Amino acid sequence: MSDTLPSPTEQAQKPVERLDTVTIRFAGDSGDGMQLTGTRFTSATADAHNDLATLPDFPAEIRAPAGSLPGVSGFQLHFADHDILTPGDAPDVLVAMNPAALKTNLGDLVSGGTLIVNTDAFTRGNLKKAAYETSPLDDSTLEGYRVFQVPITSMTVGALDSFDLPKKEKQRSKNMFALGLMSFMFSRPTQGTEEWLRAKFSKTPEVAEANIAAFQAGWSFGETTEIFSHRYEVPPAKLPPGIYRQITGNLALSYGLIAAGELSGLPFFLGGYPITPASDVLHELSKHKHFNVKTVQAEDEIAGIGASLGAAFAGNLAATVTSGPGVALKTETIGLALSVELPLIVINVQRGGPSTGLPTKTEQSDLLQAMYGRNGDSPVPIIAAATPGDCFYAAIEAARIALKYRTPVFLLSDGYLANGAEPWMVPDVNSLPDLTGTVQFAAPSNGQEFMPFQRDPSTGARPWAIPGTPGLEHRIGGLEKEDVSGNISYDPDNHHHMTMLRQAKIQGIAADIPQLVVDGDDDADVLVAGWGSTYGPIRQAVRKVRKTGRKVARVHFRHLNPFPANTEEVLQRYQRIVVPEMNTGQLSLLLRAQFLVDARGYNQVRGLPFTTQELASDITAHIDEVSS
Amino acid sequence: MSDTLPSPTEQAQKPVERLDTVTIRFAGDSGDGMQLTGTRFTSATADAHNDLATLPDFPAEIRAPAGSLPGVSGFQLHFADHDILTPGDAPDVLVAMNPAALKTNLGDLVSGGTLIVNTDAFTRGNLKKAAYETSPLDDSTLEGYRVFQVPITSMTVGALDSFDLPKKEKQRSKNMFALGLMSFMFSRPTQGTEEWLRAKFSKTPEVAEANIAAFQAGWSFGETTEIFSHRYEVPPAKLPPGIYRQITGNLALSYGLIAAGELSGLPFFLGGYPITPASDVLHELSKHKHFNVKTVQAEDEIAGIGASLGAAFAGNLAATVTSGPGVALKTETIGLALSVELPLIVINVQRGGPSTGLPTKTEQSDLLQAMYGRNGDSPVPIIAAATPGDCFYAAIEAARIALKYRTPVFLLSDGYLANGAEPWMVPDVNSLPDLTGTVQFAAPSNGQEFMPFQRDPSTGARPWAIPGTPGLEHRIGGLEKEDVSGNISYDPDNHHHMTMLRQAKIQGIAADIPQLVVDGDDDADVLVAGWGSTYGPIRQAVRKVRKTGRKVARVHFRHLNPFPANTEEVLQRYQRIVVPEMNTGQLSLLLRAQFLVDARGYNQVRGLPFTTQELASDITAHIDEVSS
Amino acid sequence: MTTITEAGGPELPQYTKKDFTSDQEVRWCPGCGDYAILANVQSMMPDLGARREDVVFVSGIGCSSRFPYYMDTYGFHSIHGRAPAIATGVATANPDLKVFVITGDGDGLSIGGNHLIHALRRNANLTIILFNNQIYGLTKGQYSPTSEVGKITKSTPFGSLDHPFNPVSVALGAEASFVARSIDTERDHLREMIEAAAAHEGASFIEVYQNCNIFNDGAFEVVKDQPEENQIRLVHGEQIRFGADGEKALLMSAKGAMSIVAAADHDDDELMVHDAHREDPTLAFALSRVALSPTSPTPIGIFRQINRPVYDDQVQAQLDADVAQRGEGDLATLLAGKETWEVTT
Amino acid sequence: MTTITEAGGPELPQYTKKDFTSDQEVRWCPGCGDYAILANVQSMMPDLGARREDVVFVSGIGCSSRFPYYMDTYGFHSIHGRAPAIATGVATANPDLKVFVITGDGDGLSIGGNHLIHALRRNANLTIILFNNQIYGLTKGQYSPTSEVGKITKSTPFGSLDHPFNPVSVALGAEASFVARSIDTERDHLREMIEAAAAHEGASFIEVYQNCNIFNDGAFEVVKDQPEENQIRLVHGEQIRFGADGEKALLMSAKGAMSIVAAADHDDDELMVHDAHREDPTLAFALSRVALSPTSPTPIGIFRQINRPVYDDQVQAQLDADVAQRGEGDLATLLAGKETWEVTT
Ligand SMILES: Cc1ncc(C[n+]2csc(CCOP(=O)(O)OP(=O)(O)O)c2C)c(N)n1
Ligand SMILES: Cc1ncc(C[n+]2csc(CCOP(=O)(O)OP(=O)(O)O)c2C)c(N)n1
Ligand code: SF4
Ligand code: SF4
Ligand SMILES: [Mg+2]
Ligand SMILES: [Mg+2]
Repeated sequence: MSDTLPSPTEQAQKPVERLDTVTIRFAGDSGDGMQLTGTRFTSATADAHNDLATLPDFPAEIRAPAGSLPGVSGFQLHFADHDILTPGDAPDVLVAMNPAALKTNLGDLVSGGTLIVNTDAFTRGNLKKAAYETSPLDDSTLEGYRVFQVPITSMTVGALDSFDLPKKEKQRSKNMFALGLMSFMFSRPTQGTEEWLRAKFSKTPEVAEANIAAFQAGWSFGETTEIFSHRYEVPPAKLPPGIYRQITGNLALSYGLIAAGELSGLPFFLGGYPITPASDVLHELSKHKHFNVKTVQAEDEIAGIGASLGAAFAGNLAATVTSGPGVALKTETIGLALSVELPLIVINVQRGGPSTGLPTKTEQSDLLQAMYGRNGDSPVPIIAAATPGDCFYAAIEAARIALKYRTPVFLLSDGYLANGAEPWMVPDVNSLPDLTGTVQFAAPSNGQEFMPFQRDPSTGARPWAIPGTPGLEHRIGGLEKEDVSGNISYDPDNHHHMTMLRQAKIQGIAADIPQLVVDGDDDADVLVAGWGSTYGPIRQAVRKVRKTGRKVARVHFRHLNPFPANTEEVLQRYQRIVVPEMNTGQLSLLLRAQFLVDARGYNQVRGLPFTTQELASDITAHIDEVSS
Repeated sequence: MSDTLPSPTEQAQKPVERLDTVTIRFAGDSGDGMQLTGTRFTSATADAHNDLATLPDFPAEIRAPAGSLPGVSGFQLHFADHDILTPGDAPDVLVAMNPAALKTNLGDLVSGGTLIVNTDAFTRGNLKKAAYETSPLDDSTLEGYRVFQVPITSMTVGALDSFDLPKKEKQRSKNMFALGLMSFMFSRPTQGTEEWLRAKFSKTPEVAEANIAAFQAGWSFGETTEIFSHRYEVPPAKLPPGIYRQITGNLALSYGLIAAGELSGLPFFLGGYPITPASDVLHELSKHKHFNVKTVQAEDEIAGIGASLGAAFAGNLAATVTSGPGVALKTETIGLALSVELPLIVINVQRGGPSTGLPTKTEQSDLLQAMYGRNGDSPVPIIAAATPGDCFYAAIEAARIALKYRTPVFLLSDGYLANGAEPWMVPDVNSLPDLTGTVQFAAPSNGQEFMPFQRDPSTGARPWAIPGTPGLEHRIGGLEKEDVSGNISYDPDNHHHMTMLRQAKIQGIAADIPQLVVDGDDDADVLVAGWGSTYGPIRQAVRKVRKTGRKVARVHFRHLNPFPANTEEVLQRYQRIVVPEMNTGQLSLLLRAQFLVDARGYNQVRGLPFTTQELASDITAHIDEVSS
Repeated sequence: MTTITEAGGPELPQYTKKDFTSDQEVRWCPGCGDYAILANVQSMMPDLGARREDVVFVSGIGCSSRFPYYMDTYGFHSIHGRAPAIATGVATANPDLKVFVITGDGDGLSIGGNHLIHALRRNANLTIILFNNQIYGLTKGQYSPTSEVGKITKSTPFGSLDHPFNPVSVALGAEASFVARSIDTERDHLREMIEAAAAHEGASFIEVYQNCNIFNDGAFEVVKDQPEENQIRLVHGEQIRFGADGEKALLMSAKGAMSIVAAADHDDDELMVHDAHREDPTLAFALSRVALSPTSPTPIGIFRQINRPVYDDQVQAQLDADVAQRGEGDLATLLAGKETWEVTT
Repeated sequence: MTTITEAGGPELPQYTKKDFTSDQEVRWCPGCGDYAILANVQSMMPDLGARREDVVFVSGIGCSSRFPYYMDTYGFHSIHGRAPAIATGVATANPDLKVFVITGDGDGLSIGGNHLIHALRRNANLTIILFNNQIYGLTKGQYSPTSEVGKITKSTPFGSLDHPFNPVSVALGAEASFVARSIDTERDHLREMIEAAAAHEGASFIEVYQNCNIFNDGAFEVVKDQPEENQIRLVHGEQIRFGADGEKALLMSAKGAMSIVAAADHDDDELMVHDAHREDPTLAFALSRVALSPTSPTPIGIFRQINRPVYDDQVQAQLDADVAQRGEGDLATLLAGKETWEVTT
């Protein structure tokens, strides 16, 4: 490490330009550590108190062949001095660690955007793997961008001269060099990164120091070389006052489940089986045993939900977590759960489908599976989270409904929410809902025979009588049950009656959930209706449309079944309903069927969040069409 | 056997009354052989060339406790001298073999109807099991019916005096006595029954002869005793000319699959797992190996469809057969099949749901599961059979679409069709569609690289290149595929494109299926739209309504996805659409969503076919409401 | 029932069989072997050493799986093949419960085979009783994974082709810590097996030969009708002898196979002494191969019974240890995490 | 490839490894054990004795299950755990094909355990290769049913609790007719095993120890790094000896357990001679228990190889016999059935 480079923590000397918002994307080989780099840059950005949103994007393979196009891994971060809603349509800054990364990402860079390329990686072999005939560094490919050609790998190795590490190991620190350079460029605080590196490599301090050195070298390179004429600063965002932290959707969801256990006073049980992008919920929950949380990694998805249903029978707050292909396997057991009327949270972190589809990409195409994917008339409530941090509250709401109505509940998240990060105001624990009132295990009432299907008249819920309770011994099962007694019944009228009771119970929840709130221009003609993770992009697009002076209203559904009580009334107010979805029109279908409104879909099934620009244009076109 | 009784085959002497239609129900203990009795009476009725429809109704247990209420098994037969459409709303004649059967069935008997009771079974023990405090034979319970009290058991034993069989064995023939008595009463031919008994008990001729003797005794009893003043005759029905046989839905469906194999020139493969009421299709197909039919009873439903998909990959016409809970387990593999675009017929013989539900009862509540029960946007064609005999044609149509479009296809039947029988005009084999044109395995085209996802421009189908074909070695799988090449692709635009291509392929089938044909009064205001096994009851109800002078139109959907091309146009013609379904409104939902028509449901979820009288009243009410 | 202690002491009520008999009418065919097993279990229950409210019966689907309805305990008649998974959840959520699984040869070895073998290796505290009638009863007679080759059934009119499982071998291959076999009609033996299985800590597995008199009558008649000749009773620590006068015995060959020999032809110490407690399951496995199907002398009794940590207890122990180490979780601390910042107005 | 006969004769083309290498980029982590297995299979293919177009690879989901993409044969990358079922359909539909199943310890023993054991007992003509890396690779490192107890993984930060399967024991308990074990890096041995498995008529099962250098590096190093000390090679008909100078041998105790002994301490005829062809699987089972996990001397090679009727062939034979007996089915006759009547105008 050369002594002549100033420490990054010293005040850097270049002129500083203020920006209100920046989108930056790190792209490189799966082996280049781009996810780590992006995540760390995100943390530094949180330290800088910007608002932010991230979009990790990586291949389904653990590590595809080095340098290949399918092997490219990317991490996009949007940060700003105001509240933002999406990870950004297109990067303003692209860091491309190799030719394949350049090839697959350049098209997204805004015109005139900033491009940093690692020239060391532009070898003949790598160019070939990226299907470049000639080097894009030498031809006109990069015209129209602000290009910084940096020999990142060799500079990293150079900076680590004094370290007694194999060259390969030194080269691996090149992502920290890039991180240092970007940290300089956007005036990110550095102390956190250094601490983080020390903690991460606490077992190999040499490696920790090497990475810190690479990081500092990157910073210093930015600071000292001529090619970077100035640096940028994005002032802290003016978020509502409170204590903030950074959170991803899977983490928030896990915390929501733990919180629901605490709030209901019940032990929490998760039966799961790993599947992308849901596994992290299983991982996270298994860390928190001291919250009275039990996790079972079962032999498959069916056993996972089976164990959860067994735990629910035994009196736990139980959940199972999976993604679409896993839900496909759980539907028979969900049917059993709704037939025996026990509380159960079924979490689907959606990914690209059909079939195995695109395991690491986002999509919201499992709504109708949640709604109708079972044999028989088998209604279940459905709740969807809107943002990473909202996964926390959505989980608590799912638990509330499951417990109160003794029913399986679908909780929908997706790959974008799961892995995307945002600043999150840490909730005041005392402000969270008390769920103990929803539990009330049945207790023997002297002399009277226990009736396992005698419903609570206000909720339609049946008693939850758990093993271990003397006098309430009873049997449940998936055959049709006689009303009240719960005995097996093949009686035609009873079956009709029970079918209608099950339906009415779920429909009745509409009275117990918040009404739709319209974000909007009262006199708009067009209502944009969304659900799930499109919350950010839709809000952003609507903002854009409003900036053009047009009027537009917006609602976002957290409850998909039943719909809030005022849904019909809200929909009737507008001449046109536009429903943007990352599927071929699933909420559209439900709205059309239930309310006979001519909902128009905006359907992009690209495995990525919407770009707000395109969505804004679509909304604009609708507004213009209706008003003309 | 006494010599003094005249042979049943002699001309009976009692006066004969002509009837145009009769509904008769045999009801007794599960161990009393009521299904056998009913089935045989049905065959004799077919021999008499009546039109007919049957409704077997039995408990889910093999043999519930003798004499108990849940143990009652019934078989209803409606036959007439004209074409009929349903097994009859209510029996005109009830044969009750014990008190439990009387208790559970008496309410259905038309007032003034004929009741035959086996008085021998009205013991104190049996009365108690049926929860009769006093014997209904002694109190006013049976007032208002024409009651014939017959000591069937003891007369049977008496008639078998000369046989060297244990008393228990003799008693078991009491159902044949009842059959003989009913055969006399309704002038059924007897020769077939006798031949059938000889064939059935060919290994124990003594038992065969005993049963024949019991049968003859029953006949003679009717002929000679005073209590039956006359007998009835229902003349042959004037059905369209042709060769007829009796058929049940499961048998017709099995034959349709065998025929599809023959018509397409492909070996047929069934991967299945037993489940009520679908098992008989597996049973039937496994008898016909000489039709190049292979059946595999797999370890579960997933393996069953897995084996079928493997067989489809290998070039067989492949199907899997199950009921709702089995479909629940197959949805992941159906998703794979549609992702790899291979032909596969998925048969759901629907039963009461949700969960295990009512295994032996009928329902049509799995339509939305067929439509949406998979992760991701995953369209599949859906075809439903309308009558037992129609299962044959529906199976061929399912095969045609699966083969031509290389797609899994849902074929929906239900418990009523499966076990219900009707006369069926034996098709002329030469008139059946030639399916060889839909097959066309891919062949290597010299020099050109094989593109497994290069679609046929007219159908959107991809090539079917089967193992064993030199030069076409290729790989398929459930990850998203690049258009044309079929290589794994995570490209966002490609995924959107492929999603839309998959959808367009299925939508495109609309141009290749028959348009809806309206049965109806051109100037009616109300259209009744049905699907599946409600065909008969709806047609009958519509007939009833027309008899009141009201106008009403009717359509019946065989294709549920996509809908026929003229569906919208047809629906728009009417002021009101009424959709009767044995579910809570599944076709209604699809019609409402797709065509924004305010479809009104008539929803009875009783595990039984509609009674036409109630349905007719509902339709009438709609007509009167609209016209007022 | 009568309670033998005053007002709610911790002692067990003195139950009778009737206390474990529910009010539901039993809906099996007259003559079905299931009746005998039910009566046996009901009459064993008072001696189980558990409170009735702590007993849970979980089953799948099949004639056999109707069992829970007839027990006046907690019961869950679930879906086809999934009982071991559901029961694992019950036991893991509350390790104080006494959880039984009732399954059939179709339910437990066909659709549910995977859950069964995983339950056995995982070793949660479950007593699994598999009613093996070598047929699918409830669906009216198709062959099952334990049916003999060549079986003519509704689904195999030309004879079945698949080689059957030997349930005891399957369980041993799946690391089961307790494996036994008994017969519906052998009242005392069956009771002894169920008692031992219920007392075993961890997952126990009993195969019970059960006659389906409607669809597979007499499948076990060789073993039932000539008990002395055809039932090889395994008793831990005792020589394995059978025949009217105990004149036959088992001998292990050099390569592990068992052979039936005349006891008189061999020295006493050559003859096999049963050892169910061996860590190594090979002996138990060898015994399971003496009869591939019960049409010749067939071992019944406990094949294997070893101690192994119990899954549900260990899950609880990890939880307790974590509480002991970190204290009960504090939600506010968890939510705040390590890195927060404050935004002020 | 070059064809060694003129224009389309029935003789086999003379393939090279390249003929079996597809144009798809291999997407495993650098250093993954899967590469060696792939190379081995590709180079073995020309000697398989089958036409390339008759070869089908079916897999489930997992790193290992990407295998078919890299083979220039017919291939089906199916869904998690279901490959044995799908492959059974392929083989039964067309018994002339050579069908391979590629699976992992998660794919084949966790979610797919039931299909695996049923495929083995059913004995369709499948060559099943299970890549056992004792971890879930593709989902980034959770414990699997073959992971040792106490394993710290993402899903078990406090250590796993379930007792693992021994895949060879599972297969033997499931009546497998061919069971072998090999190691990714043991090129010749692995090739020999795969060749033998592919030549076996019926379902063959090979467990291959495969290093996942990202999530479970070194799981097999004991066995790999000291092959002489820790690989007990099983060769049919030969004494089981290992150690640098073959100085160690196996001995079967009175109750069937295997023990490792110094060969010098025993008479030659006391020492175990391997016999893979025994009808009785007990010896093979005993050998599978020598090492419960590969952290001590571990047998590799063919544990069991017996002849048993092949399912897909028998399905075809029943069909052919029916045609021979009844003639090819006539549709018109079938549809008319036995009882018809005519309605005339
Ligand atoms: C998912 C599903 N598949 C199939 C069935 C139909 N089914 C019910 S019980 C059964 C087999 C029962 O056999 P077994 O477990 O041996 O029980 P037994 O009736 O012989 O006691 C089958 C196939 C079902 N209920 N659910
Ligand atoms: C139905 C379903 N459940 C879960 C997954 C996620 N998943 C993919 S591979 C895998 C485990 C793979 O482990 P293994 O079979 O050992 O293969 P390896 O990656 O170790 O080679 C899992 C759980 C899936 N794709 N589908
Ligand atoms: S069918 Fe067989 S197993 Fe089922 S209840 Fe009847 S006798 Fe028992
Ligand atoms: S994660 Fe492990 S098993 Fe998967 S490719 Fe990488 S090294 Fe191989
Ligand atoms: Mg059975
Ligand atoms: Mg693995």
